[in-house]
This record gives sequence, structure tokens and C-alpha cells, in this order.
Amino acid sequence: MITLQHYLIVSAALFSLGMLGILTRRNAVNVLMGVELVLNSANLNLVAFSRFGSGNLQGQLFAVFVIVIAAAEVAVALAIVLTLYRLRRTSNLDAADILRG
Amino acid sequence: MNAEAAVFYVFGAITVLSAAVVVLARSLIYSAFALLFTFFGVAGLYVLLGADFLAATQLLIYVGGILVLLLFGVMLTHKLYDLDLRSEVTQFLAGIIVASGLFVIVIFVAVRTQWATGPGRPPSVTTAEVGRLFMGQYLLPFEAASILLLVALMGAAMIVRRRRDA
Amino acid sequence: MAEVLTSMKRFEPALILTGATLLVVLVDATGVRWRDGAGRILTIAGLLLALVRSVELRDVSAEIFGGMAVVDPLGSFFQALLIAASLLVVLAFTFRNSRELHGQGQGEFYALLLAVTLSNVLLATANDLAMLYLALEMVSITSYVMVAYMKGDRMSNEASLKYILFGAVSTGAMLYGLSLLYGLTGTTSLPAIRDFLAAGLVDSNRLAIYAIALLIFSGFGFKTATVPFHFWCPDVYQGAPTPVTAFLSVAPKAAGFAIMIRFFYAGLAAPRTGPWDLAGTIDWVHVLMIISVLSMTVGNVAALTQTNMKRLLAYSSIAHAGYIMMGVVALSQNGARALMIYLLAYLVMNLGAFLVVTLIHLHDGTFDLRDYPGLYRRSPFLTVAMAVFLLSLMGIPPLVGFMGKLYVFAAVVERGRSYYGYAAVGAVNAAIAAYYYARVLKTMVMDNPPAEKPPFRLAFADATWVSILLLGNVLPLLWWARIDGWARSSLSLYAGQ
Amino acid sequence: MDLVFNLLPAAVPYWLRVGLAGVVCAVILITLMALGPIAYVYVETKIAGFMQDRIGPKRVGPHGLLQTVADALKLMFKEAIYPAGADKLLFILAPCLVVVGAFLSFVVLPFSSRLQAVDLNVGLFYVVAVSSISTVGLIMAGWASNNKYALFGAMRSAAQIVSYEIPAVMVLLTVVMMAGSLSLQDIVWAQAGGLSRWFLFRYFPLMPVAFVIFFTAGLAECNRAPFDIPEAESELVAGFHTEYSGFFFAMFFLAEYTEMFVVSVVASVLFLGGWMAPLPMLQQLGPVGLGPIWLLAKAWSLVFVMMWLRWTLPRLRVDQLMYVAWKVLLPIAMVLVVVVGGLVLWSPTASGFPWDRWAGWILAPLLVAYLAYMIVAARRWSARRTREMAA
Repeated sequence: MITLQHYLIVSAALFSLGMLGILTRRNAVNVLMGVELVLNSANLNLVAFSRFGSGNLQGQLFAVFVIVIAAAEVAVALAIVLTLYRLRRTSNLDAADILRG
Repeated sequence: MNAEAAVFYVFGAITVLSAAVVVLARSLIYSAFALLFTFFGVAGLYVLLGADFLAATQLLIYVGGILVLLLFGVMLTHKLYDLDLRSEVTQFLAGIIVASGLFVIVIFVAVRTQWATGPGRPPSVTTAEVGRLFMGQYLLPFEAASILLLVALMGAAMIVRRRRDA
Repeated sequence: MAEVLTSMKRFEPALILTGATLLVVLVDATGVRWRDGAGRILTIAGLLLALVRSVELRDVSAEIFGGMAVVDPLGSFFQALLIAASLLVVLAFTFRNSRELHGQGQGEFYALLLAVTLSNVLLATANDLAMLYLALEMVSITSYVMVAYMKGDRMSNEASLKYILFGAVSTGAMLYGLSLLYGLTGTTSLPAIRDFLAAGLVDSNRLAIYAIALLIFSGFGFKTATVPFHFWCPDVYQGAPTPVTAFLSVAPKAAGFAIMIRFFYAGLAAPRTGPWDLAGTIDWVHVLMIISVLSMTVGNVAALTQTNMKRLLAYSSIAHAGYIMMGVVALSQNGARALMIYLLAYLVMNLGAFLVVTLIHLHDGTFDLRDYPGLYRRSPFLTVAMAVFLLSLMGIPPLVGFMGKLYVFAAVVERGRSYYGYAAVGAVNAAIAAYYYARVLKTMVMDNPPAEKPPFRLAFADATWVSILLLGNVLPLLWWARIDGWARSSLSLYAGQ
Repeated sequence: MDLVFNLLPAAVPYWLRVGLAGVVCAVILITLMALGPIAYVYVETKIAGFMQDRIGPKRVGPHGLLQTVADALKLMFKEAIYPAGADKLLFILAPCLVVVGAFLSFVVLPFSSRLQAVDLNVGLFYVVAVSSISTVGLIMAGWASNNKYALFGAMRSAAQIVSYEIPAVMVLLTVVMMAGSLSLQDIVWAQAGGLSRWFLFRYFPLMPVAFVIFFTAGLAECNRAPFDIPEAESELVAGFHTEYSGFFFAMFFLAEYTEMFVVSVVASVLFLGGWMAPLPMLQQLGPVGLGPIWLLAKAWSLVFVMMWLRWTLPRLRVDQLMYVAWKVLLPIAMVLVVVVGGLVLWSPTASGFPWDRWAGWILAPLLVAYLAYMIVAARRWSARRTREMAA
């Protein structure tokens, strides 16, 4: 029998892996991938709670909005990364270093 | 082990393993392609949870939109033959410690907590209901999201476009 | 259908802002020669109209759009504050007086500004976790674009990259917390969550609620730029075009505090024991107190060594977030009122300081404090204005900044003996802050310039707006009773059925 | 699936019946899918020959019928060549993804009221969603080949597919609003009652435009001429599959023709009444009805139009391609969505709109007559040409 906890564990694994990616990778695109993992884990939580908990659809609708927001965010982020690349020829975060102090 | 459990373990394994590849792969491009399987696995879990509309949305937007954008980002910001896209592993140890700490805490929370119990929602058709909610209770966020998309589209185009005088 | 129409009537400011945004986009897309001027006029008109409507609607208190948002006096206060902030930015900062925005397209800027204002308003009135997250991300995403507004400028680009990555991570963590909160309570509606939590927590859920609170706070902390979620702040403030910096330092911060109050009140307070007592046995006060103290200290100490004015003001804004947080920590009606008054004061003083910095940059092309000597002789007016703004930020008596500080300290002290130490830390911090604000003044007035530069020629409009902001720091004291009364009467929140 | 399921005796345990039904359906579908392209390729070569005034394949089998079988066999047994520096894992994975993406749609295609693997509630949405898997596969192929042409082809292809997906989905919305459902089966049922009820002929000047937009976007999503920029021979050798040979090349080929077929079937379901006969009385011919035959007839005619277009129209330039998608198709599609949405609210039934009842009956014969005339004229012209050549 698959219970809520099964899904929560998968989601916890996704969340931690996403955070690991965010903390360890130095490439902007890679950090974004980590963020996507975190968002997916949260969505999985929302849907699982909607299925096993209250039974309302609020979780699912929330998840739809999260997906839409993620798309907008990635579009803007990649535009910025592309501009950075055009200006610096790299998307490595360590190269973004002129703002210091 | 019944069919549901089998399907769950298959999709769960796909999700988690490919997510691990996303995070640990040395080549950026491998991470990006592994992400495809993560999204796919999550979509499978959605189906299992009875969220058919959401699963299709996941495929459409995450795979067809976000992943393709990310792939474009990877390819446009790296020289074509730059196979060795290794990232430095400087903070790897610290990252592992923090992430596994988080993992333990979140698992502990997930298992120990008494989550809200209710009637639950046996897998059923959701599309019509989702549509009605979008046009009813969720009208405000729905419209707000459309403004957000408009602004993001405009903003992204503006950022990438070169200056008028350049 | 009828419900939607009533809701729309009650939500008119947001609708006006939406309409103005779309109009500006359309006008800009036509490509006609007068589109820049038209965009500006449309923006100002839209903001004015929205401001008027939000003040007119201040007595309504109801749920709208199926409980997705609420209108109530508190929301109306913040709507007015946020719209006024945008209006001041549009009026005082123009494409003419900002060297950084010269030659950039104007229509998109106004459209973005209107969109941020709209999202700020949505954030201040959100009443559902989905709406809260959506509005928060709307504010963030539009801000990212505004920070990157200087095309081809490396600093602007880097600032925006740091901003978006940091923002994406903290809001992602927040989302995870929100999803757990949904699981714990089985609903995404804030009043329903409060009812659930008020019914009492099972002991084994204590850990969960702590984890949830920390995760969610990462989102609020990011928006209000409090420690430990402040790392983006100096870089972004320095890299962004100064008008954007001025705007970001005021409006999203205010919106962040607005939703924080609403979240703590409508989401976590226990109605039975009194409006501001928090649910369960969660030790919020100490968590918030630590964050507040850290913000003040980190901000002020780091500001001591800054030579770039934008960075200095960035650290100062982190410190101010710490002071404002005192109002949240007090967790009382007076605390909330103090927070509101502080934000009002912060609006005029911070915008004024940034305006002077922009004008100096327009003439000398520098943000560096080391280039400021001799300004007193070249433009006594600007120097005096800067002095007033900085003294106000310091919290010197006859200015509004003092009133803000007075209210927050009073709100904290009246909570009892155990809060005295906290107030003392705040006072010490204010003293540290006085040092670096005074240093700026000393540089402007007393230091000798290495070479004589020509005197300033200030455009009439710029001088006018500096004067208006200057008066904004002084005049409110004449009508203080009314302002205090407005804040007091705005304290009521829609509490649900 | 239900059909097979019900054929099995009740004595067989439930899970076995489900399993067997699934397997049988899968086998039928896969055979159909794999054999289909062989036929299309033969037809296409013949059509190409005809249009280019030559004979086309002739040697293997009668009238060259076995030519494509031979080609397929040759491709199967050819050595798979991995280019130097290619990423072998991704190189192999890519064609698989593309094929999977193309085949997944078959799960929901309704071949008749019973012959459908699953009638998903989100059927149409699902078709759109799974088609995006192929995009990722194309990019993967382009990257893994370690070849500039391949990568450029892949990027162009992805950009093209993503761009054209937007007008296509917009137009789908009009149909969804009229049918009130995303399920393909429901959409077919909403068109029951003969020709004039087909969505193509509703709201007369509007839905034909919608159909043209959908078909154009569908062509572009299959990377078919005149939208075959990604594999433009003269510029990019062969686009993303430049480096592929042997079996993997065959897989790309298979995927392309499968996608053509899927797009045609979806277009027939959405606009041409799916498995419904043009006249209600023709519907129940024979013991089980001729649903699949009607659907395949419609779909194959559309496939034929695709081939016809390929050999008639010149290729577009990249900028023209994007121009068409964003500045021509998308605005029209958006206007369509709004107008059709308003019309559906205003007069939900077909008879509510003045031209609905007779537009189909006039337009469809005209269309058929025009096609027939074109074919006859072409044959006559070709016969005359043959005589001239002989003379």
C-alpha cells in the first residue's frame, strides 16, 4: 500500500538534491536546474497532500500556478544568463565578481 | 506488491535517480538531459496521484518549455565542442553536509508529523473541475498569472535585445 | 458572476493598475514618436487614480474573489503606501535626471513599474497561500527585469543574475514550506489555516511547524532584505539603475512587511486569546528578535566601511529592515502601527537620499563618497537636503525618521522588562548608524576637494522634487495627529467569518 | 481495448484479460505504426516521381511496391556508425526518445468509437504534451552528433517546433470550446450527424481558417516542407540526423512519418469528424461499422496533401519561418479564439449560426470536385507530356 509518506520521502529526496545542486554548482544554468528540482518537490508535496489529505483541489491548483511561475522565472533568468554570456563569455557564477565590497 | 506500488517504485526511482544525475553529473548537458527524466518521473507520480491535468501540464510546460529553454541556455552559453563542462567541486563537501542535514530533517518531519487527514481524493477525472475553479474561485490568481507571463515575456525580450544605439 | 463583479468593484486600484500596464505596453508597441511621453503620462495618471481609489475604499472590509484576497483597512493603507511609492519614483526620477537610464527604452520601464506596483498591491492583500506565492513571485520577477534594465551594462546584468538566483532559491524554499503548511492544515486559505492552528497543535507537529516557519521566512526575509537573506541586497542595489534601487529599497520591502503582518495575524494568530497572540506555543518572538538584531548589526557594521553611496544606502536599508522588524517582534497593535509609521517615514527619507545621489551622479558621474568633498560649496541646496535626509535616517528629533524610531522603540519597550535588552541593542545600533551617516555629511561639508569643480546647475523640476521630499520629512509633524490616526484606524484586519 | 477485453470469456481472470487486451492492442498499434511509414514512403516516392515528371521506384516487386521494404531492410542491417567524439549514450538515446515521443500519441487516437487504447479525459492536452518529448530528443541528437550542422539543425528545429506549437494550441482551443471537452472521443461525438456538423464547416469563414492554421502548424511541427529548414539539404546537409545511419536513421524516418500520420489523424478528429462518415446513413455499413476506414481515409488524404505540398512549395527562409509563426498565424489564431469563444457563448448549437446548416454541404462537394479536377488535369498533362517526350 502506497501511503502519503512514500510520496513525501520522494519529495524530500528531490528537495535535498535540488538544494545540493544549488549549493555546489557554480554554473548559473545548473543552479536553475537545482531550483527546478526544489519546485518539483514542492509540487509533488502539494499534489500528494491533495490526494491523501483534505481531498480538495487546492493543492493541485497551487501546483499549476507554480509551474506557470517557474516558466516565467526561467525565461527571465535565461535572458539574463545569455546577456552575461554575451558580456563575459561565461555563465560561471564565479566570474560575476565586479560587485564586491 | 500490487500494481500501484510497482508503478510508484518505478516512477519514484526514475525521479530520484535522474535528479541525482542532474546534481552530480559533471557535464552540464548530462544534467539537462537527466532533468527530462526527472520531470517525466514526477509526471508519472502525478498520474498515480490522480492529477491527470497536472501531469499533462507538467509534460507540456516543464518538458516542452522550461527544459527546452534550459537546453538552449546550455548550448548558447557554451562553445559547441566544450565537452568538459566540469564544474568545480570546491564547496562539494559543505554542500553534501547541508543537504543531507536538510534531508534528515525533512524526512523526520514527513514521517513524524500527523498531517491533516481528510476523506482523501480517490484518483478521478479532474480537468473539468480544475477548469471551473480557474474561472471561479481562482479567477484572480489566474488573471494575475497572465499579467505575470506578459511582463516576463516582455522583460525577457527586452533584456536579450541589444541596445537601440548599439 | 455577481461575486466577481462585487470583488472587482472592491479591487478597483488593482484593476486600474492592470489597465494602465496594458495601455502602456500597447502604446509602446505602436512605436509612435510620442510614445515615451504618453507612457509617462499614462503611468502617472494610472497611479494617481489607483491611489485615490485605494484611499476611498479604505473602510471596506471583506473577502474578495472567493477568498483569494481581502480588502480591509490595513490592506488599503499598504496599497496607498505602495502606490504612493511608485508615484514618487516616477515623478522624482526621470529618464532625464538619471544618467544610467539615458538612452534606454522608456515604455517598458513604465510598464514594469506599473506591474511591480500591481504585484505589490496583490501581495499586500493576498489571503491564500497560492495567491501569496504568486504575488511574491510577481514582485520578484518584475524586479529582476527592472534591475537588468541597463542593457549592455555589466554591473546591472550581474546584479540581476545574483538577484534572480538568490530569489529563486529563497522563494523555492518558501514554496516547500508552504506545501508542508498545506499538508499540515489541509487548506491554503489563511483564515482557515489560523482556525486550524488555533484549535491546538499535536505535540509531534511542533517540529514540523518550526521547519515550515523557517522555510517560509526565507521568502519573507528575501523580500524584506533581512539577515540572513540579505546577501543579494548590496550587490543588487549597487548594480541596478539608481531609480530602480530607490524603488526596490522602499516598495517591495513595504509589501514584504505587509504580507508578514497579514501572515502572522491572519495565518498564525489565535483569535481566542486576543488578536496578536500567536497560535500554539511557537516561540516566534525569539526567532524574529534574533533576525531583527542581526539585521541591524550586520547592516550597520558593514555600512561603516563603504565608500560607494549606493552600497552604503543598501547596508543602511538592511539595518532599517531590522528596526522595522521591531514592530513585528512587538506583536501588538502598537507594534503594527509603529511598523506602518516607520515605513511611511522611510519612504520619504530614503527616496530623498537616493534622489540626491542620483542628481550628483547626473553631474559628476560618480557614486563614490571620495568624490563628494566640496559639494557644499558647489550646491548648498543639495547638501542641506542630503543632510536632512540623512539626519532623518539617523532618527534625529524634528524629522519623521525620529517619529518612526520613537514608535518602534516605544512598542517594544511597552511589552515589558524582558524586551529592554532588545531595545538597548537597537539604540546602540542607531548610534553606530549615526556615525556613518555623519561621515557622509562631513565629507560633503568639511572635506577639501582635490580640485575645484564647477557649481551645480540644478534643473527646476529636480529642485522641486528634492524640496517636496525635503518638506515630506518635516511637514508631516505638523499634522501628526492625523497621520497617527490614519495608521491607528488602519489597524483592523479582515479576520474571516 | 474494451473491444478485445469483451471478446475474452469471463472465465479468464480479470488481470489476465486486462493484460491480454493491452498486449493485443499494443501489438496491433505497433504493427500499424511500423508498417504505415513503409507504405507512406512508397507513396511519397511515387508522388514525387509523378510531380517531377519521372517514374519513381519500379524495379523491386510489381510497380516497385517492395522498394521501401528493401530500403528498410537495408537500413536495418547497415552498420551503425558512431561519429568520432560523439556522446554514444545520448547518440543512441536520442532516436529512441524521438520515436517514443511520436508513438505515445497513439494511446489516445480514436480509430472508432471502440477502437481506442484509452479515452483519456485530457486526451487532446496529452497529445500536445507528449509531442514535446520529441523536441528534447531532437536537441539531444543534434548535440550528441558532435557536428555543427547537426547542432544547428537541432536548434532550428526546436525553435521552430516551439514557435508553431503556440498557434496550433490556440486553434485547438476553438475546437475544445465548441466540443466542450478535451477528450478526443467527445470531440468526435460532438461532430456526429453528417458533413455539415464537422467542425471544419462550422461558423463558416472561421473554422476553415482555424483548420488551415492547425494544418500549417502541424506541417511545421513535423519539419515537413515548406518548413524543413532544420534539415535543409542545401544549408545543413541533413540537419539533426546528419550523422545518423543504419537503424537509428531509420528510427528518425519512422518518427517523422509517424508524426505526419498523427498530425493528420488529429486534424481529422478535430475538424473532419474523426471516424464519423460524411453521411449519417453510411455510418453503420457492415457488421462493426466502418469507423477506422473513414478515419484512415481522411487522415491519408491529409498525408497526401502534405506530400503534395512538399513537392510543390519552395522552402522558407529562417526569418520568414519565424515571421509566419509569430506575426501571421499567432494573431489570427488569437482573434479566432476570442471570436469563436464569443460565438459559442452566443449560439452554442450548430443551427444557431446561419450558415452552419448548409456550408458543409456546399463546400465539401466543391472541395472534392476541385481535387478531382486537379488530379484529372495533372494526369492529362502528364500523358500529353509523355507523348511529347516520345515524339
